[in-house]
Amino acid sequence: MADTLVAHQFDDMDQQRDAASLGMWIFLATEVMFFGGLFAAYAVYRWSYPAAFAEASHQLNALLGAANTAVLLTSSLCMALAVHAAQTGSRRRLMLFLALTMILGSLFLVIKGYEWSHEIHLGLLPGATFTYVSPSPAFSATQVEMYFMLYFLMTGVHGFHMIIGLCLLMYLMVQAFRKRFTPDYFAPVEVIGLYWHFVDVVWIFLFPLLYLIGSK
Amino acid sequence: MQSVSPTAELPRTGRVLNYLNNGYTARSWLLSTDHKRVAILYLISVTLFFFAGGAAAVLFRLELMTPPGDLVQPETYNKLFTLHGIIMVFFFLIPSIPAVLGNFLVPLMIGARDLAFPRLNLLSWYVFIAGGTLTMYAALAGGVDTGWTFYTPYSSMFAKTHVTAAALGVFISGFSSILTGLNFIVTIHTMRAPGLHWFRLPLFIWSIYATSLIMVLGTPVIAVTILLVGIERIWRIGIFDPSLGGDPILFQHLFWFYSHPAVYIMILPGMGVISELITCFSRKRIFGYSFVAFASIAIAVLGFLVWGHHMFVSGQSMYAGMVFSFLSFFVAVPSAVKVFNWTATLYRGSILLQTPMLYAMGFIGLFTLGGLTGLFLATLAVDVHVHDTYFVVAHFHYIMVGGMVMAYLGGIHFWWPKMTGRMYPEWWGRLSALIIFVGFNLTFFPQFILGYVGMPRRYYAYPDEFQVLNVMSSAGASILGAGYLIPLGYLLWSLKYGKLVGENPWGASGLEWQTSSPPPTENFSTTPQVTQPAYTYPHTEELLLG
Amino acid sequence: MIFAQVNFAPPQGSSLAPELDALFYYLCGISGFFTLLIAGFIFYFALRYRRRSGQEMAPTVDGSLNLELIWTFFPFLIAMTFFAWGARLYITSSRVPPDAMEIHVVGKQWMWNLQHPTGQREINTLHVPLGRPVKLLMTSEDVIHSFFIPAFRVKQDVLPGRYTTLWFNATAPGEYHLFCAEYCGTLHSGMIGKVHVMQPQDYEAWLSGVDVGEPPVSAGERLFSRLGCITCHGVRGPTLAGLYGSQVKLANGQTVLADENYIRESILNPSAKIVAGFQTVMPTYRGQLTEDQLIQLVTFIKSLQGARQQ
Amino acid sequence: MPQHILPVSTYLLIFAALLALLLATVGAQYIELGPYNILLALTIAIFKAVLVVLYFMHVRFSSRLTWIFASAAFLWLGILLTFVMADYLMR
Ligand code: HEA
Ligand code: HEA
Ligand code: HEC
Ligand code: CUA
Ligand SMILES: [Cu+2]
Repeated sequence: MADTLVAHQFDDMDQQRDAASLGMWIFLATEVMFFGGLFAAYAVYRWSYPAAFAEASHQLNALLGAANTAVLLTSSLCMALAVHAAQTGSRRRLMLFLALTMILGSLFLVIKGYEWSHEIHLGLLPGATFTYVSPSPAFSATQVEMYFMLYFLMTGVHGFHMIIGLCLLMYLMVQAFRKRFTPDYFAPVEVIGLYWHFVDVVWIFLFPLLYLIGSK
Repeated sequence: MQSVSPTAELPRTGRVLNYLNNGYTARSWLLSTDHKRVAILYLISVTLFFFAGGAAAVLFRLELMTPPGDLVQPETYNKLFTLHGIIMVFFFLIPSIPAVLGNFLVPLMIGARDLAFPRLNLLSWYVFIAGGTLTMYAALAGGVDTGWTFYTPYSSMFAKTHVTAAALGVFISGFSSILTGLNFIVTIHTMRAPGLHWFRLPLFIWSIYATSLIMVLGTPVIAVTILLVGIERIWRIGIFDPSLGGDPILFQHLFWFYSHPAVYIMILPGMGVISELITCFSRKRIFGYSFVAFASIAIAVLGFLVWGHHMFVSGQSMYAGMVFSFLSFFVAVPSAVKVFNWTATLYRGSILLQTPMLYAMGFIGLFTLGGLTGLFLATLAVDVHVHDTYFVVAHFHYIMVGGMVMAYLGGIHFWWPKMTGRMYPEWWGRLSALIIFVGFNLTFFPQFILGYVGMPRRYYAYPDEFQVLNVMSSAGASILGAGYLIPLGYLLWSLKYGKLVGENPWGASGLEWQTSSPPPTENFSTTPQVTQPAYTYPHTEELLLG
Repeated sequence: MIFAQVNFAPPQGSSLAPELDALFYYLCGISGFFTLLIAGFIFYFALRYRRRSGQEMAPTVDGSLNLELIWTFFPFLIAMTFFAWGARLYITSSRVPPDAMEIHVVGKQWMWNLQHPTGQREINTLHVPLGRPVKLLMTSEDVIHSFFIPAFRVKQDVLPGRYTTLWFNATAPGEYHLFCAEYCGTLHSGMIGKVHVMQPQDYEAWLSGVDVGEPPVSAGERLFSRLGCITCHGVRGPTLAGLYGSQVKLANGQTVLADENYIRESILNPSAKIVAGFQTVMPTYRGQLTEDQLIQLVTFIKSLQGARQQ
Repeated sequence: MPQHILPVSTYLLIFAALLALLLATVGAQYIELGPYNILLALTIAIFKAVLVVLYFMHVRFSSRLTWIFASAAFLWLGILLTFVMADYLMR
């Protein structure tokens, strides 16, 4: 049975597993650099427009941001436990934790979506819909718009990754349901788990950078 | 052609199943996950792109025959060199050796049945084609006129051409590059044949590995950068345009963070090919194997620390300029190490001047000159004068055309018998190598002088005193163009009429020569065992140097 | 002979040119040496050791640590001489002499607007006196351009939203090319002009023959009162006398040099750097001033002499 | 590759640490540290990320190769940010 799971180019299961996990790590390295470009832009403009960035960040709801961080951290825990369940061959726990991970992931997106709609409602979405007027002569609305463009882009790209992650989890769920995973073969769970944690790590940085500029 | 192979034997006349005759339908090609078939798909596509880019060059070299702009409109001229640059860089040179020879050879050279992720490999070709199609659409629907560098705010706020589509094309093709690089790294790490440890690998594998590192770590940055340009362009939200609060220099940083390392994507694979050619045609081990191997890694890593040398006059901080200049000279050292080791490999070799070897020798000379003029540019005060002049144009064509394209052609000739089972006509091969060498130098050497005298690049009209050198350059370009058409002709001819060859017509070492030509779909009937270092040829004596 | 009309080097028109050429020829020499060395060896080996029979074998030469060290170290050393020499010249060519005469340059698609300190304006031509350092204070109204005078061996990108500077000391009278070197759109290659280097007395004569516009300083002074700057500065805002070239203490504890870009930023983006001891009350003037007016304001503020008090 | 199975308690411990650090991040906002606020916030974030990477992602128990690629990613990010910011800080 193990043989059918090894693709023709590989010699054995171990080689295949190593390849999958290394492949995911390299992919995550590319992801780091992808977000890296955005972080560089963020660094430059935050340094150039400190006042505008602080002011803009106060428009966000830091409490929701913090709550969302907790949600995501918990989902990461669940993912880790799902991998643990796969390792120990407990299919029911695997499915349970996958489900919990997905629920928490979706909850994150719901909260984020609520925040977004609120911010859009306040006229903070850059472009034609941007209606923010600078309250102080000291900085311009353009600079605040710059912040929000980075904000929407970074959280948007992050959210996009979450959605992909949810699809992947869904796939795992189906596979687990079909009893595809055994303590000898669960590389997909592990590899997708890596991806999920990575998305969590990105948020760990986004939260203080976007929500917590300047002290309260 | 004298018989060069001690082991050459004609294949049995009965039909042996190989990757080429294993199915003839379009489907068997377009949905094949066989790395060798994917390589052929890439071969065909990059060849098309090369001639498209070359055709643009032919047109603008014609325009540059006379000082005033009289052949095309200025806007057309700008679209031509932009198209030329974009196609040649993103759709020809970056995929050339990695995606064609790399795809074909990496599994063969390491004794594997395929790449680690064959389906991903096929996907990367489709992604590449999607990006290429979009870019060609942008070109045909009206063109792009930003230069291949897409500098902001011109590209994001001012250009009225199809920037978004072209940029999106480049963005998409970037993912193809990432997937290819990822696949190679994983394959090289996990799928080497038993006994094939790192220091027994062919140097081509080392260079492909180094290239893949750059692809994986650099390409994502250009992807976001292009994304940001697109956003600024479509929604007019400030990111790089100063009138919206942005900073155009940031764009240049992000762009060159990728694009300088990318120039090493465009040379390292060539260096790998040269190491193979030099050793095979002097029937000798490479001189200083580990130095050549580590030089590739050093170039890849150091290459990430020097991007600011494209920005000496851009308005970046003077101190940043000095740091970048200083670090640029560090990259020169591993490059020099390679050149010297290749030369030393020839010493007391058993040298045969077949076509691939001619290309290899051409490569070394032209790369040296191109690289050394790179040092002119890395020298701060000198770059202030020659930046954005034809001196720069000459520099990079020496490396990219004189270096990489030569290496690519050398590699194609060298592995042609392996890929097709047939030999190209040697006499024609040497002739065209010679024509290309002469045409190349006539095209681009005058440009060094033009640049030093002060002719800016991307000029469609120029003062009269620059004409003589420009005419020489255009004349050279037509010789060069003809030189490229000859191999196209005879290689196609050889598909049907070329002499059939055995496993190893060159008497080369390396696992790829131990399987039949063309190789069977599964590459090897039994997984090879490796017991010797790379380039082990039968030899006369041990010779010790200092 | 056709080559009689080819220039192999640009004319030497500035004090920098001979120095730069010396460096350039040094680089050519080293490069020529290495290229010929490598090419020579390749040809020699290729002929000397060419394969004479199909069975011929070569000896094994694995490498040599000594040789590797030699050809790692010496190229590095040579490269460092390139760096040192190039950096030295670069630093001198970046330091503007304090007594330089200042000419303002505003680039836009596809022309150069220049203004002399005494108010004369020119388009795509630049008249300068011989033997006197000239500083160009440059900015762009749209995209990036680059001011390039090959005969002077100087080039500097001209950016929107910022000032860049460039200086030279012309040493030979004559007429030289002026090019835009950064691609800026359709007529990039048409954004060219001439630099006329004149004897000082000819330059004076030329100046007096041209329609004198209002000198930037006085235009700036009028703007200063018309825009209401005058109502604050000295009252709620810092006095600006002696500001230019001084070190300004900021509210966040850092100090910055008050150069043209600082003054420009203070007007367009006052919150970026708050002067220590003041509030962020100054309004931004972004979008209300043309590049010309900004330059006039900056020039006026620079002209305010006096002891800096902060 | 040998399997390394962590006990569930480790995961819970790490999770608790992560939540504590989250509280620390939020709490640090109420201390006035001027420019050091951001440094503090980033340091805490790095701690959190390291915990996730080492334990949830098992890097602590993985092959050297995984270590190399995981750290290379952050090293390269560091190169990008350092050199870009260096230009702005030195202008
Ligand atoms: C394959 C492509 C490739 C490669 C490999 C290189 C290699 C190098 N490049 Fe080049 N470069 C380009 C492609 C490439 N370049 C392109 C496309 C541009 C223009 C982009 C644009 O604006 O459109 C450019 C522009 C460019 C610039 C900016 C010019 C400007 O716009 O003003 C600079 C500046 O430093 C530079 C430097 C270098 C250096 C130092 C190397 C080094 O890596 C070279 C090292 C090699 C050697 C040094 C030769 C071997 C050495 C010896 C034989 C021994 C002797 C050695 C010593 C004495 C040290 N390049
Ligand atoms: C891989 C990279 C690569 C390659 C292979 C080439 C190949 C060539 N390049 Fe390229 N070039 C670049 C990369 C490359 N270039 C880049 C990146 C730029 C900068 C662009 C920018 O500024 O944005 C540039 C810019 C550039 C310029 C400067 C334009 C300007 O600044 O105004 C010039 C000028 O001579 C030039 C010439 C040539 C020539 C003559 C060839 C020749 O080698 C081409 C030879 C090939 C052929 C001639 C094709 C043969 C086909 C036929 C003969 C069929 C002809 C068919 C018809 C005419 C219908 N190139
Ligand atoms: C409402 C009052 C006000 C007006 C009007 C005003 N300024 Fe200011 N300006 C200030 C204050 C307060 C500061 C110090 C705080 C700061 O740096 O923002 C300042 C700082 C400056 C500085 C930096 C000075 C330094 O010492 O470093 C410059 C230059 C300047 N202003 C120029 C101008 C110009 C030019 C105008 C008109 C176009 C103008 N200001 C209009 C209040 C004003
Ligand atoms: Cu202005 Cu080019
Ligand atoms: Cu470079």
